[in-house]
Amino acid sequence: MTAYIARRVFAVLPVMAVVALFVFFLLRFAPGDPAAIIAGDDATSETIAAVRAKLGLDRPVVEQFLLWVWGLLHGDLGESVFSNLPVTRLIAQRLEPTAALTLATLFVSVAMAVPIGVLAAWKARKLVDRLVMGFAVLGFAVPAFVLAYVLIYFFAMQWQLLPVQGYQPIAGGLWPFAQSLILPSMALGITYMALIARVTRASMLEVLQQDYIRTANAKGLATDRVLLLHALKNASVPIVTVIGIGIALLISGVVITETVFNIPGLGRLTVDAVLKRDYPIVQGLILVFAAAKVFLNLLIDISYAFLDPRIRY
Amino acid sequence: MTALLEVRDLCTQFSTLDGVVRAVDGVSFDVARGETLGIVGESGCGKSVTALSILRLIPPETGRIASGSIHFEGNDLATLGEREMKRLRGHRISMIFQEPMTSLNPVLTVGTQIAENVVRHLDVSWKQARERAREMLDLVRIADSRRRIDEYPHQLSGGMRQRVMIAMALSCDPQVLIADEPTTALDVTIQAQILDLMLELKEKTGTAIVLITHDLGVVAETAERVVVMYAGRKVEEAPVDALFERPLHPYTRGLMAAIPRLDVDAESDGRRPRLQEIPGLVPRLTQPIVGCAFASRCGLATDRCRTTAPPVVDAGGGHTVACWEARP
Amino acid sequence: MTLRILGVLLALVLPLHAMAQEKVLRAVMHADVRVIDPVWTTQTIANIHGALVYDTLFGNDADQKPHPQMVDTYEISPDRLHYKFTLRDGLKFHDGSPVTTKDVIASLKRWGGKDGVGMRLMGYVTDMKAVDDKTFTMDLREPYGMVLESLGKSGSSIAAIMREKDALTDPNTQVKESVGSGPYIFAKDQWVPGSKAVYLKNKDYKPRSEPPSSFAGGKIPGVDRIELLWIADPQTAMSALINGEIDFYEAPNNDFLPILEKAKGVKLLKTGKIDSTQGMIRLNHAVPPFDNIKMRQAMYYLVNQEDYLRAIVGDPKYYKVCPGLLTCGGPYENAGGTQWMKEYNPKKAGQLMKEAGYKGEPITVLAATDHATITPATQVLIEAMRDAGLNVDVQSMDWGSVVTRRANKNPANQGGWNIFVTTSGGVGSSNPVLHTWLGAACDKTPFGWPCDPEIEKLRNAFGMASDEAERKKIATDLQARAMDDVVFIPFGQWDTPLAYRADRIDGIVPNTGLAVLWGITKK
Amino acid sequence: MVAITDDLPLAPRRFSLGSAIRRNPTIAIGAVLLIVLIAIAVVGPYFVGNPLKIAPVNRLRPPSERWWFGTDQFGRDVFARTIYGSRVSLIVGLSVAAISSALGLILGLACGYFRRLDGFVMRIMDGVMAIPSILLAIALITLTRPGLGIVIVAIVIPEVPRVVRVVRAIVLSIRSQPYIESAIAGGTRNAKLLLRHVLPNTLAPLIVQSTYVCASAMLIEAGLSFLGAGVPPEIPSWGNIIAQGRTFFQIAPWTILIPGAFLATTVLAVNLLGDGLRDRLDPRLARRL
Repeated sequence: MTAYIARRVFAVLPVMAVVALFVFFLLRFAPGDPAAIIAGDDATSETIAAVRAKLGLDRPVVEQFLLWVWGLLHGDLGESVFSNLPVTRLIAQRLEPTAALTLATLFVSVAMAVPIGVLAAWKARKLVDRLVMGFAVLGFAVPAFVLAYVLIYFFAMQWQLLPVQGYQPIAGGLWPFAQSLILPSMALGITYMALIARVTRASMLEVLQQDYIRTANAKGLATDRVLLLHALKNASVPIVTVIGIGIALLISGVVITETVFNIPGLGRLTVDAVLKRDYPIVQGLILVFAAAKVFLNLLIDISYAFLDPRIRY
Repeated sequence: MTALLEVRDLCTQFSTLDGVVRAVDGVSFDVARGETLGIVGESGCGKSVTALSILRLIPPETGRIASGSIHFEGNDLATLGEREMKRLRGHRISMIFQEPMTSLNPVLTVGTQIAENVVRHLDVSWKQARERAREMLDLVRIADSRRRIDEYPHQLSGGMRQRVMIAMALSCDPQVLIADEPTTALDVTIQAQILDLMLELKEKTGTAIVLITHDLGVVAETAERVVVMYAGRKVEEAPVDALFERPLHPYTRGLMAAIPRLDVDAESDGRRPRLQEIPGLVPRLTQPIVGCAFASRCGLATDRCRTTAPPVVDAGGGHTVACWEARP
Repeated sequence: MTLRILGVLLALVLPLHAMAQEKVLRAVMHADVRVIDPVWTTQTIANIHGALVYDTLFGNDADQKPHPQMVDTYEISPDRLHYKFTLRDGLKFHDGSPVTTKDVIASLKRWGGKDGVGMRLMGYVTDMKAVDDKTFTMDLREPYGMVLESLGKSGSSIAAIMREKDALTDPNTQVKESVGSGPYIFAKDQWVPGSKAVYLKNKDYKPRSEPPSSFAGGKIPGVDRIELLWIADPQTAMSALINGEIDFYEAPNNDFLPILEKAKGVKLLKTGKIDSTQGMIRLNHAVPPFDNIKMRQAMYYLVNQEDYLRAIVGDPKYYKVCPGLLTCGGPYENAGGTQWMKEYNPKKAGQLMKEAGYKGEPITVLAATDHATITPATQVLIEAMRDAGLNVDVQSMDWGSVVTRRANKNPANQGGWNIFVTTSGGVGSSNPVLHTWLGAACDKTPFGWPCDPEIEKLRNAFGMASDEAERKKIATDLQARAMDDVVFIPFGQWDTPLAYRADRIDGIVPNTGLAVLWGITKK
Repeated sequence: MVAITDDLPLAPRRFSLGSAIRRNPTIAIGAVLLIVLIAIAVVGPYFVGNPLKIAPVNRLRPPSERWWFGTDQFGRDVFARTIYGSRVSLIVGLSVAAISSALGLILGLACGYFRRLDGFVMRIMDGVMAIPSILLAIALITLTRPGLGIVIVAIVIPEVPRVVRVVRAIVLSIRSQPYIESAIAGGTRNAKLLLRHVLPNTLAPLIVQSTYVCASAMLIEAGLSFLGAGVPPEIPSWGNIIAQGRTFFQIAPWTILIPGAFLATTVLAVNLLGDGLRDRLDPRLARRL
């Protein structure tokens, strides 16, 4: 088990290295003069020169790269081109809303989607199953931002149950905090839930056809034990895998959801930085998001070892 | 001796896209206390479905017991409530399956899988159940049961897994053990060990065994009485010796001819006689079969065979057969 | 034990007690505070930030009249060449250091090196000298009538008084710290660019005793904390106001005014008589065909202001036809040159252009596709031009691209342009000197580059005029001249009221377009 | 759960459309929807008005006989815009699917076949996959000028690794099949081997995968446009219509809901088609997604 975990942890390193390289060269290999692009269309040549100097683009590529990596290893992601604040600070002060939104959505989605998927598989081809599948197929097709507006329209505007926008830090009280997350989580989580419910159902259906389920039934075990222990534990690897795959979906969704709900998180920072072409921020964000994703996927990889004894080789 | 298990006119059907499949079509037999009954037939003849029907493990989405009764300990299992059925499975009647590789849950330890059966049916603690599981592992002669009990199925060999299955099935001292092709997936040497083990345990516990197999050799070695099935119907039933000595149904005879025999002398050119195949195809079960199900493949078939189903005829000595042309 | 857990839960669920006591004004402005140096940029939002943090020597009131603010007393020599200012007692920066004339002179110099109005003033100033820590003098080359107005200006880039060490920063570089002596302290550690900027009450601030009016009078901090929140989507901001998540919304979209009017607790407020937006059609004087004055003048026959206003605003309640160049309702509104706007007649326009030598060359219009008001206005213009039989070359692009392309002076077929549409704030547009689009100083005027020495002469004269009657007369001549030259064609004026929760806040200081937040109190 | 009948030899049945639809209703529904949408995209624009025509006098009109889907804040006909938008969405979806499948196929075959290349390429693919796709796409778009082509490229790049992984896995599993091993042993040339044996086996999963890529590309395009980082705003894509209408959602919800419904329907159709094809062509894939 330890060897397995060590191997997974080591496998992360080349991935992050590739991400870092990619992020670095994205800017350097861009068509045209990156400084001119960042400075914007109406920039003067002095502004462009200033941007170039600021990003170190006037130095040899190797030197730039080494400096950049050196900074990276010291937690220095450079400075915003526009607000002149360190990128690490800008990211740090926006971490909480994004982390809260993503994790809340993750937990709620999993907690709801897995039982739904199990139920659908158990009642395969019955009404419940058809409803769940219908939801799953639709949830996969409805764009998050359209759903978000529909939710705002009803829950916030018509019924005035929940806030229209914004984020309340958890330090300001649990209820306001939760309230501010309900609608964004719903909008963000729907695709994710659809995905997990779908895979749970498919995986459970396959497992329920297995001989060992028949064995379990032949032992007269209670239905919940058959479903939740014998079947679900076997079905868990694909489910957990898709939970991992879906994290990318969540992170992409966060960018849109935060924009709609005006949540001051990393997603909105991304959009702002992109629209202003504040490249150091974009670079930093890509690294942070990729690292978050890789880390969560690592946790998932490690969880396999606990779910399926055959993987602990 | 009164029958422990009485199956009467059992009909089990499946709905498929092609129509209703009559997988078991009017089968009746008895199992006596402590007896070993063999059910033989080709794959698809309905013998496994019969077994699953007894435990009501037919997938409810597609299959159902259409008619007939299964009497066991004063209940009709064909209509018994699901709660009562659950209490009965693994306790009064248990079952082992063909594939020991896949019949054990890969993510649970064998100890858990045995113990959960005990906990479910007997009023014992998990700790006691675990101890019982270990005893059962010893009983099925798995060495080092203390270690094995915490292992996962993938750490065991095929033969050991089937032993675990048997230990699991017998852990609550059932009245009937249904074994569906218990040895088919195993090496020949292991097969013999497993069969010996089953017979030995039967002697010890007095459990009746319903042994389902396509292998007449296995039946000959283990069963006391044999039911031969074809296309969902019982075509012949007899004590094992009577059947092998004097098979009455053309199908049974065909089956026997298909067994390679070492006791027949090689022919002059040094080759043994070609195994005889039964020509033709099993009829589709989606349409009601008119007349004898075997008629289309039977060399002896007459017009009567094709129009009227043959009645079950008693040939004496517990030997019955369903054939117009059988000559007792 | 259970009780303790309950207690913890309760503390978590209820907002913290301390926070409940603090009075917080949550305001959504028209933009996000991204730059904290109001001198470095002309952005209005930076100026709103600046007005909270920094104080100014003078403050213009809601009628655009200057009143002393940081200045206690001042003297003007009879020849109007020498000014002497004495600061009030007790002025202190947020870091506790006193405000001295050294800080003031350095700040004015920096401001005068960057801001347009400041540069104009410094053009007249020959010297500024500190007499002592509280008194300084300003000497002028020749009399200039706008000295105090300039120092008290409230539009872009106020004459913010900073610490000397900040003020010595090159005006083309942003200051790093935003430390002023104004009524609110900028909490830089709580600043989240792109989301919010936080200002804390300056407890040491000594407001003047006069009643507040725009930037003049007492700046009395009304709440403990001001949060300028940034909500990019106008609808979200509107909903947040209706839902009570914010207290103050500076720039609601015109389409939402009816909804806001109906919403409970919400009030719309026009902050001043001339608080409005002016529409402008800008012709490029530098390249053919509008280098020909006859061509430009013919364009007047293509503008019926009602058409534009109906397309942009819809409800006549919120708009006003205004045929002059200076804001209608403002102090210098006049009839000079407005005869040009009397007739809408595309046929005649076409005819006049033909006479002026137009032979159907393509006329390039930069058409923004994404702007709430400019886009529909441009479309109305294009329709009218097509009616007149002109060969219209419509270049569709987003507003950002229009802003870029309009700087191009080449002929239209070489990346340049002939016409674009833009808007201007009613407050700035009410004063001929502050209204930069009214200038005609060739390359020194904004895009379109009108070139007429007579107009510039009149603007200077306006600046130097000593009394109001003279100014009014000059304004009339100036407008007539500018309309003859067609520096731009006005297409009307519409309201831009702000919206706020009348059930929660009070005391919005009457002002002139630039939001004044310090007087607001929370109920 | 029809294992019991599987081992019954069945007489071959004649193909009939009716039973095909009954067996695979998802393919049928998906295909019909998609055909209708493609028809709308191809033919529709010739029958509707000018989607760019601005008529400020008619702004924010609700759906009516004259404007079936109402008008937006510039008085543009939402019906015409939505119909044009279907073109943009389908162009993006189909071209991303085609390009990323082609690239993914080439890289996947190369990786699965030439083991030396495998490690290198797969590390890059892992890196690219670690970056969430919308993020990667907007990062790419920031560095260039907006345009439909750029949007397609920016969506293709993050999608390629997904295709590569599928293809590579299949190639690896086919490679270990005895008949390929014997072909290699028999000295069959690489190219021939790839074309003859490996390629045909990858097609079915590739087609299935490309439907998912297509659906996700359309959603990403709409998301990018919604964020203002997609196709230029003057092109009426569904994402742009929604982005421009979102300010007016409360007073003119049709500007969001109608293109949103079209987008959802298209994605639904492609997904249904994909699900159906997967069930039919490649049951093994059923467990992944």
